[in-house]
Amino acid sequence: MFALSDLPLLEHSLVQSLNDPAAGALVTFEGRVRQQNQGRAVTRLEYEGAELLAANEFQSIEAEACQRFDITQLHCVHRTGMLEIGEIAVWIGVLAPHRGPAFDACRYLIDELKKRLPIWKKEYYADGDSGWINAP
Amino acid sequence: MFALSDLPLLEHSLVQSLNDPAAGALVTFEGRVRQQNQGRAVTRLEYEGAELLAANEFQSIEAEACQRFDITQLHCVHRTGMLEIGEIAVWIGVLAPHRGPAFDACRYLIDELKKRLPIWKKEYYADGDSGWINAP
Amino acid sequence: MQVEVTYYAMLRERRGLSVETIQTEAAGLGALYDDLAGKYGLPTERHHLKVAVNDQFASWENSFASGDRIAFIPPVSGG
Amino acid sequence: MQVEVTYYAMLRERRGLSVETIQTEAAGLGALYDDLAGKYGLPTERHHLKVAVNDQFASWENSFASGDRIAFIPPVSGG
Repeated sequence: MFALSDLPLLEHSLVQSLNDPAAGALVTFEGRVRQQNQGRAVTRLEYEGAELLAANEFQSIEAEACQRFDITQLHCVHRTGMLEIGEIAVWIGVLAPHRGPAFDACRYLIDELKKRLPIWKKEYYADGDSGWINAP
Repeated sequence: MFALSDLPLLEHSLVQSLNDPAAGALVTFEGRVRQQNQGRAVTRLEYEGAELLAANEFQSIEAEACQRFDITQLHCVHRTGMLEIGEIAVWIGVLAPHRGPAFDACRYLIDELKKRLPIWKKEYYADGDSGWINAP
Repeated sequence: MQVEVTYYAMLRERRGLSVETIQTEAAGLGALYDDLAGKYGLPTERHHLKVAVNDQFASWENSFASGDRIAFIPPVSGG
Repeated sequence: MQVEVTYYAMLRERRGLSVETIQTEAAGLGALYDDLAGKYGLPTERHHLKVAVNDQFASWENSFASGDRIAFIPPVSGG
């Protein structure tokens, strides 16, 4: 399951979406807004996402993960809008019978998500400057 | 930080122990009680731990992890006592500036913990039988 | 042909709007982008950009049909 | 010498108690365990087991001192 969210992400409600009595392992990844990036002091971030396109592309990534790794359930939410330092930008949780595939699938999901999902980050800096990351 | 706990583990209070504005990545591992193990239906589990020895040995594992991986904070709690299906047996959280070391350190910690910490699991089966896992 | 064009992130800011409906005789998605890039001062190099049609990624060589929803995708930076 | 001996998990159940204070003249940790294993029907093969002295893992070859807290450690299965 994948969603974009305009509202702050709360770990305890996210983790409650993952339940399976056959699962022995839950691995979660949480990306948080850091106070600096590449040596520049960051004051906040803005994320923009292409909702339907992102959902479609995530379905492909999810199908790949389920084919490659023995996992039972997964959940991913990415923030949009303005985020302060320390806020959760992205949350991924993977349930599996055993821990190896849970770790591998979670890492696969975040790596592919960062490469493929149509989501953009704009950083606002302490010096008043701002800019889209990776902008050509 | 390491602790044994007789009381149920709650993700949202565990995760709150990890906070660092320089950290961009949090990876958590949660081991849950599965309803079956090696083909046998499990009704509940009992964990016993040697508290001080476990704390000392975890300090060694933590020092190794901090030396090998660029991480900023970690937290681990292991349950003792009786656990029902689905309950959290062990929880590990690792904060790092970047996701690679967070994943690698979290996996290192759970792998070493399983090999080295003086903690024992007794399984209770649906057929009334029970037994210590790995008992010689 | 009439199509709906969506710009995201840096392209949206450069164009000054998110969505517009346009008339075009461009032969394909690449040609359509090149027209708009020339007109609105968007980046002229397409190899860093992607394009989607009706919420699915597409190839710059693809053609498109009247009524399609076309989106131009700058380099992504989620996560 | 007087030492405190702790048994865990399967060893605790086999021995029928967790902790006992004993008098021993055993020359080292291995010899001490072998004495107790013979007396109480504990597993005789030591290579699956570990031993700790004063909350630190130790070697079976080590000696020990009066007052030490010695723990016998069955194969672990946490996590």
